[in-house]
Amino acid sequence: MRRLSINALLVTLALSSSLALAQDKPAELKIGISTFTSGAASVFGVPAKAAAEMLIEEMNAAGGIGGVKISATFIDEGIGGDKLLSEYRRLVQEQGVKTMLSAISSGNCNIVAPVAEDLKILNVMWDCGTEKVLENKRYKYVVRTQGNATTEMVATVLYLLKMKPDFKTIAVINQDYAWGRDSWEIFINTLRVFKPDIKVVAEMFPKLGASDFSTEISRLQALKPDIVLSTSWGGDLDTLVRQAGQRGLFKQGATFVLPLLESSLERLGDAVPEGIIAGARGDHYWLHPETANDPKHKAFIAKFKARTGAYPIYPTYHMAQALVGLKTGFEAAIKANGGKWPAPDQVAEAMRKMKFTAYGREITMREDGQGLEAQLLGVTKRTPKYPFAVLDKMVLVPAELVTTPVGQLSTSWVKGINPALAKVLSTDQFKTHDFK
Amino acid sequence: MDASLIVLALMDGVSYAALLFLVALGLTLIFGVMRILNIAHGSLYAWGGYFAATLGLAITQFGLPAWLGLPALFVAALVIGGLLGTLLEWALLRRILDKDPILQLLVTFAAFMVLEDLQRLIWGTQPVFVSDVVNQLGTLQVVGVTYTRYQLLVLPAVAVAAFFGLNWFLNRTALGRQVTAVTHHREMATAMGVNTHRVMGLTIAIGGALGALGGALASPTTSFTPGIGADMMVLSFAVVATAGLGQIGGAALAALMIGLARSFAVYLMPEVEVLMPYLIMVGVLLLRPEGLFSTVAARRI
Amino acid sequence: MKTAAHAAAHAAPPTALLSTRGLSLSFGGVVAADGIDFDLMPGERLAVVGQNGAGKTTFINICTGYLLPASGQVFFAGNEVTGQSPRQITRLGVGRSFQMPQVFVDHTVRQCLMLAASAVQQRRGFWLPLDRAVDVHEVDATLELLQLQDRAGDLAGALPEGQRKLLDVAMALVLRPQLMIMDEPTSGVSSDEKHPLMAVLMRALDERKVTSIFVEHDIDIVRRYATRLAAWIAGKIAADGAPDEVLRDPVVIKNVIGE
Amino acid sequence: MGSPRLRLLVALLLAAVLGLCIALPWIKTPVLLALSNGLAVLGVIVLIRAGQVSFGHAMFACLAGYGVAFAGRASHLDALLLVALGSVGAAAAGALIGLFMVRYRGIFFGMLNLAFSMVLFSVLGKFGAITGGTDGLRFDRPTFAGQALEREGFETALLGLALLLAVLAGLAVQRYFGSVNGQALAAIKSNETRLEYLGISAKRVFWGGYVLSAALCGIGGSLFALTQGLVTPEMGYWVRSGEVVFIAILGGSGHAVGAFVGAFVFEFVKLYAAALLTGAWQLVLGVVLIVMVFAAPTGLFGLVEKHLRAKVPQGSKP
Repeated sequence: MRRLSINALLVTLALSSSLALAQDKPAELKIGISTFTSGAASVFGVPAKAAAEMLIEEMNAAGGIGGVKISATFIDEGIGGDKLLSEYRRLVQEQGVKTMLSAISSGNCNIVAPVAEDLKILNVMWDCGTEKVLENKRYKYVVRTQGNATTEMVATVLYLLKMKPDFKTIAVINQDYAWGRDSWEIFINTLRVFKPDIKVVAEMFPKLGASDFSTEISRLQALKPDIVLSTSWGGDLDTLVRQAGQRGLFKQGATFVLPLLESSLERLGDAVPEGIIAGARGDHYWLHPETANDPKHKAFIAKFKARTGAYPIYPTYHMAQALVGLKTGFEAAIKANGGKWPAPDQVAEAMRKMKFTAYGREITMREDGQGLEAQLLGVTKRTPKYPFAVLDKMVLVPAELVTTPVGQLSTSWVKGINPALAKVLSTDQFKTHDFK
Repeated sequence: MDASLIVLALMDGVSYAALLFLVALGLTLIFGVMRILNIAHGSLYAWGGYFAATLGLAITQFGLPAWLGLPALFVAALVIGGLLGTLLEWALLRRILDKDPILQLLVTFAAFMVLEDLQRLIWGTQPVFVSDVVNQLGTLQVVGVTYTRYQLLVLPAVAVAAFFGLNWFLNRTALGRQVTAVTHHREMATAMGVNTHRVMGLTIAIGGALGALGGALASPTTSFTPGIGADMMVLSFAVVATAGLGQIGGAALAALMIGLARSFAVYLMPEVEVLMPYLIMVGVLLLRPEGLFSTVAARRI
Repeated sequence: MKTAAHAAAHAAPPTALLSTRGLSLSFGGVVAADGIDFDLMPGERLAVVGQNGAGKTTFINICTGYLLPASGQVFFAGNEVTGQSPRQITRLGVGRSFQMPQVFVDHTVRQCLMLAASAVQQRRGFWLPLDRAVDVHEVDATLELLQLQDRAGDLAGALPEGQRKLLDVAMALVLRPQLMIMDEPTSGVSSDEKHPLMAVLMRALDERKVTSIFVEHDIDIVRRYATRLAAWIAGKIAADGAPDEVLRDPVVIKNVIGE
Repeated sequence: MGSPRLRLLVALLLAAVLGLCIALPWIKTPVLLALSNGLAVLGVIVLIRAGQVSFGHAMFACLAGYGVAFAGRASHLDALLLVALGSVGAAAAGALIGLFMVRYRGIFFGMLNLAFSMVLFSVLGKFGAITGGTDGLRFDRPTFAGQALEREGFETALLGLALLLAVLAGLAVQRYFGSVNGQALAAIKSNETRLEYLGISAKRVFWGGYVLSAALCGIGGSLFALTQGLVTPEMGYWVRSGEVVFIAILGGSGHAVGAFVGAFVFEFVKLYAAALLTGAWQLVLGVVLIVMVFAAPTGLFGLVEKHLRAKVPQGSKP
């Protein structure tokens, strides 16, 4: 007992910068951000980090959040889940950070979410897709400011059905890890609702980071499926697309569905042919049909390009959503708290009720902490304007249609989707925006 | 699985085995001479690939003739492999020859970690990839399936050339014989007046270049990302161990076994594809503790 | 004087401690053992001479189970031991020392002996520290017998060659063997050390009543210590008998002593 | 275990660790991870005694971890039971795999271990239905000695357990090194031929050492799993095994204490390297290791040891 009191004392000393008592505002708002700066996923982590630094500068220049400047500390998710956990706790219990943006990797989200709950600090899951984390357990302190795997996959299925209504066979080639496996499960279960007689001719799961898809490609050429799905990302996706291109796989008439292609388009340059169905993991794209000309967005794109030499990709937008969401949530909480600085649970509470807008349509948060974010999909198109493919025939699939309702499990929900939903494909909810 | 699929599996297996063999060849050669299993060899593969890509980009940027692409790959391999290899040998390996084998392994492991980060600092984290070479060479049809000439002709050709070239060098040339002598019995070779340091320097340069060549030849078809070295490392371990350390012919066969097993697995039971190299390695080692081709020499007492 | 051919007629005499019948083994083209028939009686002290490559060590390696003969049999104390492992043969009571001493270079001299002793002595629990798991008196006795007591605390690896040879024998002697086979116990030792070294070894063997075989090049030592001498030529026993007789044999003089 | 000064040092270290954990609650996690790592390192040190290094020993930590996770999910056992279960499981696996391993030495020993661990790694990742795939298995915080505790309390209890186990394991290993089998194990490194010519079965001795090392890795893995409440195939990846050997050399393989000294240094160097120069921590570790091998091949503990040994009793060798 005595130990505990000493303990408590030291904690409060350590945390004096932002006291647990929700009274006077702290000197600065310390936030911790976990992102990949090493390993294959740094493809996403590094641009997102750049975006975070950029946006935090802007926000601070504009007076920060509720008049408090933000100071961010970054953790490398590449050091592995266990070290991440240590570092995470160090930030919270030593540095007195009470707001964490974590993580990119779904595996890491699974690690940190329960810890945040135990430490009673706010954790914004800013990029990870796994729907399970919020469906299997109800959290008080954990929210997600973007869609999840279910939203992404169901939306992709609907878009596919709109673009290519009749097909009989499908083959999948996904990375062999949780995302690759889960996304396929959601995708095929959803597809079976609309096409009960769909034939899966090949399920291939080359290992994460595989460097040679030659055999898989040969097999696809031999099988000649109507649809080829791959939810791969990063170097794996690049390699797959390039090898497929070199082997003439794209010319064989199969429709490719690559839900994460948006993040590779600029890198892949002319290796991407026209006519591939591509996703953006949410409602954002630097040529967004509705916000591309919005000055705020334009400024963001220009600044980001100047800073990193590349156009923003989805992780940078997810980072933006997390930060904007955080700001909106804090301000709402401060208001609700009668102008006083809010405690993490108050912010988390506010974030569950808020609506906010980053660089796409408005995002609505649900009471389970899940964000309802529309899904942008399109078909690749080559244009003289850019040395790489862009998205055409873009559709913004409303999240409400394709997200598992609160309290239900995606695995069972997708199987129960009403086939009548296919009707919306022709409504103007599914209006296509051409590339201009 | 009908005949045509078997043909396909063979094609893919062989072209994959070719790359694997080149990397493993370097590893096993270096082990033969230095008795050190160089874990940093994986980084040589990665660096070779990255540097080749850099050269490829340069060629397009400075509008140099496109046919330079293919030779550039070899240049890249020689430069990186030679330089990095020699640097490794000079800075580390030659200084740990008489150390405990465990420490030797650890030092190369450390070198691997260092190179891994340096590579990220130099080439960043975005996937790197230059494929003009492949596109120039064009494609050909096999049982109705398109293959690139590059993977079907160039890769195996290079592997075979490397194999025979190295054998010729080791058995026919004076310098090569010295290398062989050191491989068989370092002390005796030194006693016979072979300049062991020179031989080692040479070997690791060649071995390194082979590792880098594997990477360079992979770069036109593979996106290079951080961490790509570690995977190739374990795979070439598997090849070398299966073959028996220092066994060049063995490495060729082991690489083929693993390459084919892998490609057939993709057709027959994709789930075990990743397992194949290790299953083969375990299986072989359980039956032949020293690998396929080396024999247990009874200790002279 | 009996010859190999002559001996072949008889079966192994029941009283023999070590016998071989028709031992043959060759490496590639080199014949290292060529149908060796051989009997060693208890109490004998046999010296083995022969030029390098004559097959002396191969013979020892076969008898102690390190090598498997292509054909032929080995008997120890009346039982066939052909093809048994060194471990099994050692347990039957055959001690061995090596041309290159096989000691535990990272252990102290005393630890080496205690470890050896632990192999034959009843253990009182595997968790016991080495020095409490073995009969220390036995160890110390053996140390003194081979005059190593002053080096007890040193690392075996740090010993000079002569003492390392002694330790090599000591480790085998602690096992209380009936037969001790020593492969060139005085090789690698300066000539003026040879005699004292042999003196210590032989006294030790006498004290423990151990029958012995030792390979030796130095004819003086052979004359001084051997009760019987066998001369190896090209995997055969060319001559075998009383040292003086064998040393007078012209074949031996020509091929072994080389004058 | 060694000289009175050494005992004093260990006591001081323990006190320091406890003090830190009371002062800075966040430190419990890294300390727990360091301790569980240290136990695994202890296992590897046992094999290094025999001159053998395994590049797959993380597999035993991994097996134990999954054992804990499965048991924890299926039947809500007590943390203490889970640790016991995981460790026994790992030991059993070690006993089985050891039957093959005793025939191998040097590189091939390392390689075969590597191969086994990679098979396990891939299988765990593949068959997601049972193993939870690469996301691994999460399990709820179990009771500790019958008490249902919050994270803080649970970690404190776990920390106590880990410290206790670490000390016991350290003592046990030192005792083992001094024992007949331990000395025979060390003899495998210097001269297996002589062992055979003493009538001692090198294989049996080595098997014993292998099982012990697997068990130690098992204890470490179980604690690791309980600390995270999650197990992933990564626990068994070959780089992990490499790290463990790395730590053994860093801390010094001559003495059990070295394992834990190394584990702590490693944990915190990696933590701060990752925090301060994001994306270059591998470089730092690599350089550290190279410097160690050349400057202090006996490891950190080797540096202090000579000052500690005021006449160390027989058995524990330099």
